[in-house]
Amino acid sequence: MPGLGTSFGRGGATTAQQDLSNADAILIMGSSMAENHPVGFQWVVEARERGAKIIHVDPRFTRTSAMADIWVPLRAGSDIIFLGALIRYVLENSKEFRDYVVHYTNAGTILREDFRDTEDLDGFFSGWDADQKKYNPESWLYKGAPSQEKQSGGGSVADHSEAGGGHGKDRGGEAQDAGKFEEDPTLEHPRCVFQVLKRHFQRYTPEMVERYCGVPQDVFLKVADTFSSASGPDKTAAICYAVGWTQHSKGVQIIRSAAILQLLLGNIGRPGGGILALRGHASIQGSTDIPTLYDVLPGYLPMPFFEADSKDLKSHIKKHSARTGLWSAFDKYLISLLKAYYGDAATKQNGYGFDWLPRISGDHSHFGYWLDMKDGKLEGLFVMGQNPAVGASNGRLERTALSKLKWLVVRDMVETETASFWYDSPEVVRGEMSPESIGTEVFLFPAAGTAEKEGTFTNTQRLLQFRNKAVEPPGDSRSELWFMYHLGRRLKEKARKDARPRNTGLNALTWNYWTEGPRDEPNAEEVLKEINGYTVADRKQLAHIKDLKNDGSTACGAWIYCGVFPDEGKNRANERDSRDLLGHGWGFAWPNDCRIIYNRASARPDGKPWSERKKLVWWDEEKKEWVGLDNCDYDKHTSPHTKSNVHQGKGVEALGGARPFTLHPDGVGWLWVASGLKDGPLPTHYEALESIIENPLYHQQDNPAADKKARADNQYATSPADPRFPYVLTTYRLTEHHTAGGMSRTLSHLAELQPELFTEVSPELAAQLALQHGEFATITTPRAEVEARVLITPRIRPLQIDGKTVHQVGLPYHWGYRGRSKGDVVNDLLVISEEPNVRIMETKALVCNIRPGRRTRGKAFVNEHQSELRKQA
Amino acid sequence: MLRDLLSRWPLIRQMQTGADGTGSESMSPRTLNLRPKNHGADVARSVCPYCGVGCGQLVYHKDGKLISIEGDPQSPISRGHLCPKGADTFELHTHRDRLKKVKYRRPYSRQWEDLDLETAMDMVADRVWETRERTFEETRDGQRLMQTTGMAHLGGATLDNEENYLIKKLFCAGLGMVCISNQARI
Amino acid sequence: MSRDPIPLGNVEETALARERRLFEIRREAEQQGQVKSSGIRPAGAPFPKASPETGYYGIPLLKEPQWTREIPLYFFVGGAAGAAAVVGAIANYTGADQKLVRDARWIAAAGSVISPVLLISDLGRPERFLAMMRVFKPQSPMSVGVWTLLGFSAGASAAAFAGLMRERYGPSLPLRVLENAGEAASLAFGLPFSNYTGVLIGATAIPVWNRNVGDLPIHFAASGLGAAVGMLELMGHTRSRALQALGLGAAVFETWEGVRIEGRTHSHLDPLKHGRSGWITRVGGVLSGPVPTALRIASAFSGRNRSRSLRRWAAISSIAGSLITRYAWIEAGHASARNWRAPLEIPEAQEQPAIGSGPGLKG
Amino acid sequence: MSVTAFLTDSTLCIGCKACEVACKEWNGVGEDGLNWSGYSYDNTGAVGASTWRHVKFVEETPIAGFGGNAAEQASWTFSSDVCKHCEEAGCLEACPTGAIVRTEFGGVFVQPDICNGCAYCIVSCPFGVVAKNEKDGRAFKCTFCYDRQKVGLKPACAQACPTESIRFGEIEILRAKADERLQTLKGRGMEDAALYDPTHTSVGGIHAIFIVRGDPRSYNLPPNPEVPTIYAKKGWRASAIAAGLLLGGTLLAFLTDSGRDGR
Repeated sequence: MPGLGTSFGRGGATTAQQDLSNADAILIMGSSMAENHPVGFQWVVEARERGAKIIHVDPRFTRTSAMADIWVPLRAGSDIIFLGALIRYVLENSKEFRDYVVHYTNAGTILREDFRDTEDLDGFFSGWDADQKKYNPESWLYKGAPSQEKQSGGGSVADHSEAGGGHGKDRGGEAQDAGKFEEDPTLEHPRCVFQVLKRHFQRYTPEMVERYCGVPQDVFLKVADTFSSASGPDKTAAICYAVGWTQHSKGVQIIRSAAILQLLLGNIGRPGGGILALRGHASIQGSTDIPTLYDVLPGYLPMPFFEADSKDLKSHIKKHSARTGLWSAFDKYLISLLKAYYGDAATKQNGYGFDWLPRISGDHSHFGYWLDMKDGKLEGLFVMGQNPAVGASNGRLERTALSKLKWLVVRDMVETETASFWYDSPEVVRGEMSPESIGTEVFLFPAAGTAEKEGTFTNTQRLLQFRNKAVEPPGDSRSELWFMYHLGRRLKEKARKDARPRNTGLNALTWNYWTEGPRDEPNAEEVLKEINGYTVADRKQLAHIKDLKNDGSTACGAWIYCGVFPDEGKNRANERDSRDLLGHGWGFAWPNDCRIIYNRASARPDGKPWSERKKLVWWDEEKKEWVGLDNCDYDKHTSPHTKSNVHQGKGVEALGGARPFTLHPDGVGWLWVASGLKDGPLPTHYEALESIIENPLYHQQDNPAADKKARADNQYATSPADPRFPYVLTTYRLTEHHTAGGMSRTLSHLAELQPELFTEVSPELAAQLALQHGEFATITTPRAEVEARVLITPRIRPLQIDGKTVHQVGLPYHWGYRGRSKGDVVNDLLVISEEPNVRIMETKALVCNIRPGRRTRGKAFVNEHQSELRKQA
Repeated sequence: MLRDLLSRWPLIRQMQTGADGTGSESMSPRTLNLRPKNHGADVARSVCPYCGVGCGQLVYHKDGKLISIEGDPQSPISRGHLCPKGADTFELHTHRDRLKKVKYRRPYSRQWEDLDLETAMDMVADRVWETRERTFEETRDGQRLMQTTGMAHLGGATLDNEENYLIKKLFCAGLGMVCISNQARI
Repeated sequence: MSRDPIPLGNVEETALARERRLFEIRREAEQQGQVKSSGIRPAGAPFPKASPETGYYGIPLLKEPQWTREIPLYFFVGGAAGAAAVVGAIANYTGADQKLVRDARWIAAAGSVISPVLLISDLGRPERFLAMMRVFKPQSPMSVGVWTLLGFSAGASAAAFAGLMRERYGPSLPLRVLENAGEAASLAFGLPFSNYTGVLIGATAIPVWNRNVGDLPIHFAASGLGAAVGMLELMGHTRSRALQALGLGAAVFETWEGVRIEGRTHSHLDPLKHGRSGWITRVGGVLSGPVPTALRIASAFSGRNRSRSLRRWAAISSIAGSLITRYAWIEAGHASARNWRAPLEIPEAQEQPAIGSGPGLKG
Repeated sequence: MSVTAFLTDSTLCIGCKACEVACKEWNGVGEDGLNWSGYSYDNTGAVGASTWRHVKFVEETPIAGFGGNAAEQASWTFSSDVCKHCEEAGCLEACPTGAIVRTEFGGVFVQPDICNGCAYCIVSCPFGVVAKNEKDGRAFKCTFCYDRQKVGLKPACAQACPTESIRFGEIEILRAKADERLQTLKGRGMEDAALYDPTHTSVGGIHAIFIVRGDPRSYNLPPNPEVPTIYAKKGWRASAIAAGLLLGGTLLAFLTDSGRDGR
């Protein structure tokens, strides 16, 4: 999560769900928490019952709104205007938590003269390269910070690489040497971050909000006052978001806006504060921590890029380690990982096998390689526990691409649409493809369920929880652990006698996991132990990140998880003895079992709590250590009075005793992200890639750094205001179903609760188009058309945008062509697009058309669709 | 014999006690000995596979069979509660449409065939190896590349950390695959 | 170079006021399906709604009776058999024609055999009927009824059996004892058996039934008597003045009952007057009330042969009426259960509120 | 054995339907069928043989700036319905087989091994709760998780409910809590909050009480539910009169009928 990562240092929720009950106000935006995280929502309800005000900002009145005190309907995709206006409100009315801002953020840091704001350049920050369509962030750096080029010996660092997926930045702050930067504690200097911020958000006024978000001014002011006055030394307010924020062409910057707001109000690292990123899957957090992503290694260590500056271990370390802060130990994290990967074969001489790692050379993300697949450049694909045929944007393209593969391996508990695309996908039904014409060889493996295997999930609050196995999986079902282990065994066997360079790594790969039972199931705890890390010499488990070494004497699969298995037989992820609200004694939260991270900020610079009511950790003069209600996310014994020496010093020690954001080279929260983001140091409003209006702020319509991937089979509506698609389309989940439905449409007790695809429209739109309640309507985008039952409801409302009425159409996306309850694939409507930092698609704000009646069928659709495409081309 | 036969007749019990036939006198032996279905079953502590909240689950099982799955009251996050999806985890594991055998589809074929698990594993290993052989690039214009873009992985975010670790380790650090992705973004 | 937004006016107007107006317009639209004031008109409106005016989307609170067709038939048979037993016994005690006594007994006996058969076929399996004998619950009309049925069956069949034996093999003490006891029992149980089904449906949550619980038993008794008399007459007893008198009495009462139902205006009586159930009720009422009354009076003033045929027609009419009436009441029960307004005490609205537009819940 | 009850508080209910599913999972209840209703998010309609817990969805036009927890108006409310386990239970009194019993916890329990499908309980329930299983003809409804209660466990629905809008406990304590809750809500300006617990009618109170905002009739909660047994007395009186008339009439008819068929 670069949004959180660049602002605070770590790409994870800053707080725990239970801690929401301590909040004085909770802003839920870009999420329908009650619907998609019902059990987590109990803590919001608890806060509400204790008197906290719950604010829900959402285009629709959802089950979350039904629990909130304030509901704000806004135009999908206008989030940054709304949040920007909140930031402006705080700044204009001096509502910021001054002491916090001065000491714990980079508000006072002076910026370079040559920086130019989007306000000056009509939608671009300085450094935009129109030809390469990317930023050179040099001018965003702190004044006095050494030039990135010089520092890292060539190759732009700040934007990492055009190929970068950006997850590497989750650690926040590129190899950024804060250098000899200047600070103005009065925050008066015209070029200090605080003043730049003020100027940047100057135009985000309540009028603006009313006009372009469709939120009446009095309603906006009610929100602004409620939220800002619930913050301060003895009050805290929290923000919850989910994919309603992330799945935009500017998702990271929306989250950045929230981060800025929370830093200004002093709500980070404090009880009842923070930003809670709500994950939609059991282990989304875990899947980026220990990534199955192309651009990062476990622990957010960046993958080597096919670039001069990271040709060997030395240059890679030079490029990515920082002088100060926790990233000064980058080499320890990386070398320990290589030792875990390549074992004894990894030596100082061969750079611990760094050279055996593949280099990435382009956009290898889901959409990146999927388009290559469509163009026939891929031979094989593994799909494990995912269902792109109905679960991913532009399903039509996703499915046709599958037919271009030589072989496809699908692992799931049921036969998914992805496995069956070759005989029952809409394309086959419509006669566009036929099994006879599809040469893809398909292997469908039955997968074990969660109760049938052991292992850890990392939940939405960075908490590792170990699952114990109850029963054996039925028939030939196996865990992915089993599959990977035994596949690896076979492949290593093939490579054994083959000494070509390509096989050196494979041969060196440590793969001696012991298996148990009649089915030779690998032991998950063994793997978890490797992830935790151990000493190479005597294979003792490591207890703390501080124990990691850069001399190859330690191995560690994921440095951030170090401490989860501190001792032989001590699996902290499997601890089930909760002692307090934050759940200490139950599972293990990374890092170092801190439940609320950056919690050093819950105490004043002098180490005393900001207030009795909001105390979390504090400095104990007698014990000479940090004590409190949580493990301190700081060196336990570093006194608050320790002087900082960020200008010359080295390592985390240089931060001294009062810089809580220890991953940042300057140890403070970043209102301003000098490096690490590809689309600007500050969030600024752009319209969605498909929008019904012009960008009110700039001539630059949408995020210039976003990758549209526009092509004949991935068409966009003309933006702004395509007359063919006059309505705003937003997609979402329902409580009763799970994502694309693979785990819910197949179950009788869930399918019957929401048995059919429906579309939610306002009575006004229904009146206009004569849509009949309960009858069918067809929703169209340049990609596809789907039919759905009409649910006319006042919970969807037309908005007044810039003087004209804007209608929004809501569509849940759970259905597909298999399972007990079937329905059209809503994701077919979506366009494949990539947010620049994390390459996520835009699903929450698009344009569409809707008409009464059912969609066209069979060949007719194909012809119509093709002519439709021609019309656009 | 006849006596205790009669004594089991609620009508007789009614006559003896003068009860109106709505109480225990009308209860059948089954009702009187009623016990919860998970009574005396083994329990495994687990975590809900659906969203990211991470609710604790108690998985009751007996003789290798699942009996019921409900919330774990000790969990500091969920306090024993579950949402409709979590509450349906038992059906998720036991419903009729669940796969139990490997299914295999030949190129251009119209139907599935069953395949033995070990055979399938061998075949997949062969496919991977062949594709890797064909598409691996050790260097590109003189510089080290060590990658193959000939095959890709897309993983769900309902996989365990340990599983993801082995996927990344084998596919990336072992085979040189770079096209590795999953649902998780930000 | 960047565009400045033009500030908008009238911020004074509060969201609440603004929203309330929209709310009123929408509300009106939902109620009437159109709005007088200029505003929006939702397509397909009025669409389903849960409100104090429309209940919960007009989904009926009460469940409809789940009985099979056998049950109203059982009501009819039981009613006739019970009444026949009474007629038979009284006829015997008053020394009336023995053939009449015997025929009445046979009707009763037949009914006492058919009744359990009908109940079992409703339950599905014979052993299920045995469960009825687990307990005796005076507070449950069905429990009382079952035990009454058992007593009646025993009595009626014993009397008929003994009577038959006597005629075949001549009188004997045990036979006489059995016969008299049986007859006494069939009389004692026949009296409640002929009308308890009125209590059975009267003491339920179905409005149209429980609102008429005070009438139902008498109504059913009269109807049963009419049927019993009719059967006897069809068995040739078209000269008996007693039967004529009883038949007339029953018919007159049924007429009066019909008048009462038609005469009162109460929403709970609607199922007896409107719709399908209403028509069945009317047909049943006319056949068991006015028609036999008229025929019987006519028969009293006409010659022997003509009088007989008139009485036969009256008999047929009463029997048919009695049967149809039982079906009518069950049918009315269904209609009454479907009326979502009754239990919620929501008065009939002028304009039809939005119920079940849209697919609604099938099955 | 304490008398237990449900307190279902719709001001805490998020309409997630966990109760519906948890109930079905625990009790092995079958499916309802896939019928999209168009009644807000409610596709199961009402409690019945295959739905023992049922969440109702009541929509009101939302007001920008006011969430469902605002005093001004509850814009979208959810209420989880269930068998009321009446103090005076119609089904219990009506059942001729003794299949329906009152448990030591005060719940009303249908013994599936006894029920013979006479269906009399179905027309005797003033709340339309008991229903017939089409497959085997027997009557089914919420068991109050009698099996779980026997070993001191909460009913499955109360266990699952994420926001504890379904509370389970001793009835007197819950009634007190309910009054307390009402005061709190009124204190927040929610004048429309009401407790549904018909103690004023012959039902004599229920073991599943509800807190709702607005008119209970919007949730299909009858204002004056009556237990059918109150009609029985009147019925039997009429029955006696009928018997009397029948007996008297017949006697009269035959005694006055001097002519023995004119012979």
